[in-house]
Amino acid sequence: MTTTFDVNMLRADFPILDRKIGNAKKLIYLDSTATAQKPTAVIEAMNEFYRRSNANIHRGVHTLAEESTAMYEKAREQVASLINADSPREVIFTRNTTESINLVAYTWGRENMASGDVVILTEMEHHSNLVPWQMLAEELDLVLEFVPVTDDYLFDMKAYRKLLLLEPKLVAFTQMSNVLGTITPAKEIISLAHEAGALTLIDGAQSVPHLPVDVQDLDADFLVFSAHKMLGPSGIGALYGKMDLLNAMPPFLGGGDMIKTVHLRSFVPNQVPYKFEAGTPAIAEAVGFGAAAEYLQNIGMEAVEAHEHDIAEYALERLEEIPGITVFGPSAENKGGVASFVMDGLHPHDIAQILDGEGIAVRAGHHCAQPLHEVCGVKATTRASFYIYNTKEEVDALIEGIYKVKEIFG
Amino acid sequence: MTTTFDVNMLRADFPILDRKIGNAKKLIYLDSTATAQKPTAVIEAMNEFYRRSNANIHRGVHTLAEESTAMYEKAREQVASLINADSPREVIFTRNTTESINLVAYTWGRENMASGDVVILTEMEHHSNLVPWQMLAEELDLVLEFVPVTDDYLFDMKAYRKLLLLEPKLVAFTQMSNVLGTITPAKEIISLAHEAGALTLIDGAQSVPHLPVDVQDLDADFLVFSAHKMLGPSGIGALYGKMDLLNAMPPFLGGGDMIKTVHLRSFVPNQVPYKFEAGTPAIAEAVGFGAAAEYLQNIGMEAVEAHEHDIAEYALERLEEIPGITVFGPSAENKGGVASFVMDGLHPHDIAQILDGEGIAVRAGHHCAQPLHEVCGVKATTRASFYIYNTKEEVDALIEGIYKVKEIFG
Amino acid sequence: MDDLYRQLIIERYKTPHYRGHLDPHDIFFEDDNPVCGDHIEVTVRTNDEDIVTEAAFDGHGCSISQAAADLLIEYIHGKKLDEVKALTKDDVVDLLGIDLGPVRLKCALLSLKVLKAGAYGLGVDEVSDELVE
Amino acid sequence: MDDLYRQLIIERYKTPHYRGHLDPHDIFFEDDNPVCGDHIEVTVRTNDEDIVTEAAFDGHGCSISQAAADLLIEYIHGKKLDEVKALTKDDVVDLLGIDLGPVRLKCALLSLKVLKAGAYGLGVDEVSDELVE
Ligand SMILES: Cc1ncc(COP(=O)(O)O)c(C=O)c1O
Ligand SMILES: Cc1ncc(COP(=O)(O)O)c(C=O)c1O
Repeated sequence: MTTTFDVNMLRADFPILDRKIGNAKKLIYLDSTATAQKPTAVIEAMNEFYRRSNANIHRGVHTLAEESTAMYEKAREQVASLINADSPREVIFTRNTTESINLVAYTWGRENMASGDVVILTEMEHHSNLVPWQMLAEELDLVLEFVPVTDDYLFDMKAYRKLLLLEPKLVAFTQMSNVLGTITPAKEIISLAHEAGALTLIDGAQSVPHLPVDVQDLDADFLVFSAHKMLGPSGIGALYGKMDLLNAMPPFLGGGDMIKTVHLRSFVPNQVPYKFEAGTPAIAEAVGFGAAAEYLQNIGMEAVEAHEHDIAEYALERLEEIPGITVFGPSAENKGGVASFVMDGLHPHDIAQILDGEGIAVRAGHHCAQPLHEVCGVKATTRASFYIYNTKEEVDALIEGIYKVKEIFG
Repeated sequence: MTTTFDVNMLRADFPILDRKIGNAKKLIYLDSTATAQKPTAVIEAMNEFYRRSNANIHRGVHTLAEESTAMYEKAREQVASLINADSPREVIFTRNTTESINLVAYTWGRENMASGDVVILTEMEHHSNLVPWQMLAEELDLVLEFVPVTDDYLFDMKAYRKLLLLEPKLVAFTQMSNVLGTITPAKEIISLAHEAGALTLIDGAQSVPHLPVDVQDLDADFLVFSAHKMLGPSGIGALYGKMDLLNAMPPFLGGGDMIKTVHLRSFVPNQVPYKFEAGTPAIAEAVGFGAAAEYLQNIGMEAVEAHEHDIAEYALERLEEIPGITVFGPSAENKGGVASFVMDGLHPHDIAQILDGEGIAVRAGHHCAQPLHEVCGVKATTRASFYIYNTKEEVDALIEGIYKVKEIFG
Repeated sequence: MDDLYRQLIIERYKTPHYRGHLDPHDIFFEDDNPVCGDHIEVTVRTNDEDIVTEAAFDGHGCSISQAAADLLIEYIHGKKLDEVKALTKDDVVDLLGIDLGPVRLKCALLSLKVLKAGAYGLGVDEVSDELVE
Repeated sequence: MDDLYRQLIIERYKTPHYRGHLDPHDIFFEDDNPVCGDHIEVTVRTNDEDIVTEAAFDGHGCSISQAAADLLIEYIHGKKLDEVKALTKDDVVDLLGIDLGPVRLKCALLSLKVLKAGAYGLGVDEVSDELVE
C-alpha cells in the first residue's frame, strides 16, 4: 500500500500545521489519536454557519431556522454515508464516543440486562468502554469478562470463543486500540457474538477516523465514534444503531425535541433519532462533523488507511533502531498509525517535554487505558500517532528528538 | 431604565445581522429566546483555537495541550465569574440546559429521592424541566406537583407556600419563562424552599443570558443554562452546583477524564468538576462560551436587562394596538424580552411565514412548553423575542409585518 | 414568499373543498405534527376494486397543512389504493407548487402521512416520517 | 525548553538529596497523579515546637515531579508546620525556577499536595487540588 494523495498539498488544508512552537520550531503534530487537527473546510463550515445561518432547529419556520435544520440533517446524511448506514436515522448525534457508550448502557443496557448477565469486553479498552459497563454492572449485578490480548498484542480469538460459552448479552470491543494500534477482527467478532446470541458494540473512536468502516458489511449493532478524532470539531460524536434496536430502546435524556407531546405528568417520545437528542443539539458542530466526514470520503478511507500504514511502518522501523526502546503493539500489518513506547530509565513526561522543545507533539501517560498498561507492565507510555497529514520527514524528526532526550538524560 | 450602550455600534459585532433574507430584505432577528446570535469575539475565539491551539486537554504535556487545557479552564473561570460562583470548580460543562437537568435527575435525584417523595415544578416549565422529572418520577415513584401561574401570568406564591407543606425534596423552576417572559422571584422561592427543607434547581436558560444572576446572593443549589442562548456556541451548557452537593453526588457518565484510577472491574472517580465531564469535552465550545460570558460581563448584565426591558416595553405597547391580538404574559415590569401572541383566525405558522418574507425571524409553535400552552388555552403562539442587538426600529418592522399578515389572510 | 402564499393555498385554506368526516368509511386515520400541534384526520371510502370513491379531511393547522390536505384529498379521488400507497413527498410538493424547507415540509406532509398510514392499515405506533420520504 | 530542563532539575532528578522513608515519623502521606500514575509519599519528623527536623520523599515519576519533591523537602527543613501548611503553588514554582503549563504544574505540585495533606492530617478522600492553589 502506498499513499495515493499528495501529502504536501493536503497539509495546506490544515492551518495549524504552520504553527510555530516555542523558539520558532515548526509544529510536528503526532497526537492525532488524542484529537485530530481540522482542515479549513471544517473550520469554515462552522464559521459560515455562525455568520450566515445560525438558528435553532426543527421548530422554526423562518429562513435561518429552515437553513439550519437542513444543514443539521444534511450532516447526519454525510456521517451516515461515511459508515454506510442503511438510513441517516440510524445516526444519533451525541457529545462524543463516551456519551454514546453511556447512552447504550443507560438505555439498552438497563432495559435488557439483569443480575448475572455477562458482558464481554477486552483488556484493550479505553476507560470510556470500561467505566460505563462497570457502573451498570454495579447497578444491575452484571458479570464483566475480558478478552485478553495475546503475547503479540492481538485480540485473543481462542479466549473469546471460550468466553462466548457464557452466553453473554453484549460484546463491546474496540476496533482499534488507541495504545497498541491493534486492529481487531470486528466482522468475525460480531458474527461469533451473533451466533452466541449477543449484541455487539464497536468502539470506533479510532477505527472510523482511520479505516473504511461499513456497518452493514460488519453487521454492527452499535458503533460509536467522535468527530474530534476524525478532523471534525469537539463537542459532537455519534451513535450508530440498527433501527430496530433504537426503536425499542427507552429514551435517555428527557427534554425538548426528544418528545412528541408533553403533558404536566407524562410525555410521548419522538421518533428515532430525535428520541435520543434532547435539548438544543450541537448544531454548528454537526455541520463541522458533516464537513469532516465528507472531506474524508473525498480522500477515500482506503487511501487514508494506506497512507497511515506507510508512515506507521516506517516509524516502527526507525523506532526499533533506537537502543533501550520498547514499542508496544503488533507488527505493522495488524496495526493502525500508533506507536506507544517506553525507554529505559526515562519517564514518558520527560520524553514528551523534550520533544515538545523540538516542536514535536506526542502524548505521555496511560492514554485512558490503565488496565492495558497494567497488562503491558508499565505505568505510562509515550505515544506518537499519525494521520493523513503526517510525513516520513516528521518521523525522522521524532527519531532525532528521541536521541536528544537520551542525550539530555543520558 | 434606559439603554446604556450604543446598540448600533454593538450590532457591528454580529456579522449575521448583515444577512439578507430572500429578496434582499435585511434580517430582523427576533428569535433569540430559541438561540442567540454570536458576536465576532465568540466566533473568532473558536476559530483561533482551531487554527492555533487545538489539542486534547488535561493529559498532554506538549505546548498545544497545555494551551488548550489553560483555555478550557479559563473558560470555566469566565462562566463562573458571570454567575458569581464561589469557585470555578462549581461549574460543570454539559451540552446544554437539558443535559444539566438530566445530570441532576440521574445523579442527585436517584441518590436522594425515593417512593412518595415530592418534587415541585411550575406550569411554566420548558419540556426540559418537565420530562427528566417525569422519567425519574416513573422510575422512583415520585409525586410531581405544579405551582400554577396566576391570572396575570405570575408565579403563584400563595399556591407555592401551600405546596411546600408537602415537604418536597426539590423545587425546580424557571427563572424566566421562555413563553410568557415571566420573571419569577427566585430568591424568595429558594429561601422558602430551604426553610421547608428542599433543595432548588433554577432553570436559568432564559435568565442567565438576560439578567444579572448571582448564585451566592440567590443561595442557589443548582443553576442550569446553555451557552447558545447567551451569545455562545451550540454544543455546550453549564451546571452550577454548590460544592458540597457536587462532591456528594455519584458520577453520571463513565469514561475518560472523569476517573482517578481504573482497573478492569472498578474505578475511582476524579474530583469535581471532572467527575461529571466524561470523555473529551466540548473544548472549542468552552472557549467560545468563556468569550461570550466575558462579552456579556463587559457590557454589564444590568445594561443588558435595561436595554431589553426598553425594547420589550415598546413592543408590548405597539402589539396591543393591533386589533384581534392577544399577548400572553405579565405586564412589562415583571417580564423579560419576550412577546408571545395569538391573532384571531390566524395560525402562528402563517404569521411567522409571512413575517419571514419581510426578513423578520420569529418563532411559531409551542416553544417546548405544551402544558403552559394548555393553561393559556391555545395550541401554539407566535413569539418575538429580543436581545441586546435589537432596536425599536425592528419592533416597528414587526408591527408593520403583522399588518401585512392580516391583509393577506384578511 | 409570494410564491409560498400563492393564491391557491390561501384559497384552499380559507374555503377547502373536502373538509368533513365520512361516516361510514373504509379508512380512518389521524395524527399530529409535534412541532405545532396541528392535527389532521382523513376518512376514505373505497369500492370493490379498491378505488377511492370519496374522501375527506378534518383538523386544524396552518394554511400549508390544510391546503395540502385539501389538494391531496382531491387528487386521490378515483385513484387505486395501491396508487395512494405509492404517493411520495414530491407529489404533495407538486400539488402545492412551491418550494419548502424541512420544517414547513412537515406541515405539508402531515396529511400524506395520515393518509398512507390509513391506507396501509398501520397502528398508531407504527407511523413514521419514513412513510413520506 | 532549555529553561524547563535546567540543570538543577536534571541533577536533582538523577541524584535526589532527600529520597527515602523515615521510620518512625510524625507525618506520612501518599498520593498519585491520575494523569500519569506518578506516585509520591512523604515522611516528616517534627519536634515539640512543631518544627520539621527531618523529612524525606519516595515514589516515582517524571523529572519535574521528583525534582520538585526533592527541592520541597529540602525547603521545609527547619520550618514550622504552620509555615508548611501555608505553602502555595508559587513556592514550588519558585523552587523550580521555571514556568509551567497547567498539566506539568500538576506534576510539580504533587509533592506539595501530599505534604500539605499530611500536615493537615487529612483523610485519603479529603485531598483536592484546592490544597495547592
Ligand atoms: C426556559 C428554558 N429551559 C430550558 C431550555 C432548554 O435549553 P436547551 O435546549 O439549550 O437545553 C430552554 C430553551 O429553549 C428554555 O427556554
Ligand atoms: C479507543 C477509544 N475509545 C474511546 C475514546 C473516547 O473518546 P471521547 O473522549 O471522544 O469520548 C477514545 C479517545 O481517546 C479512544 O481512543
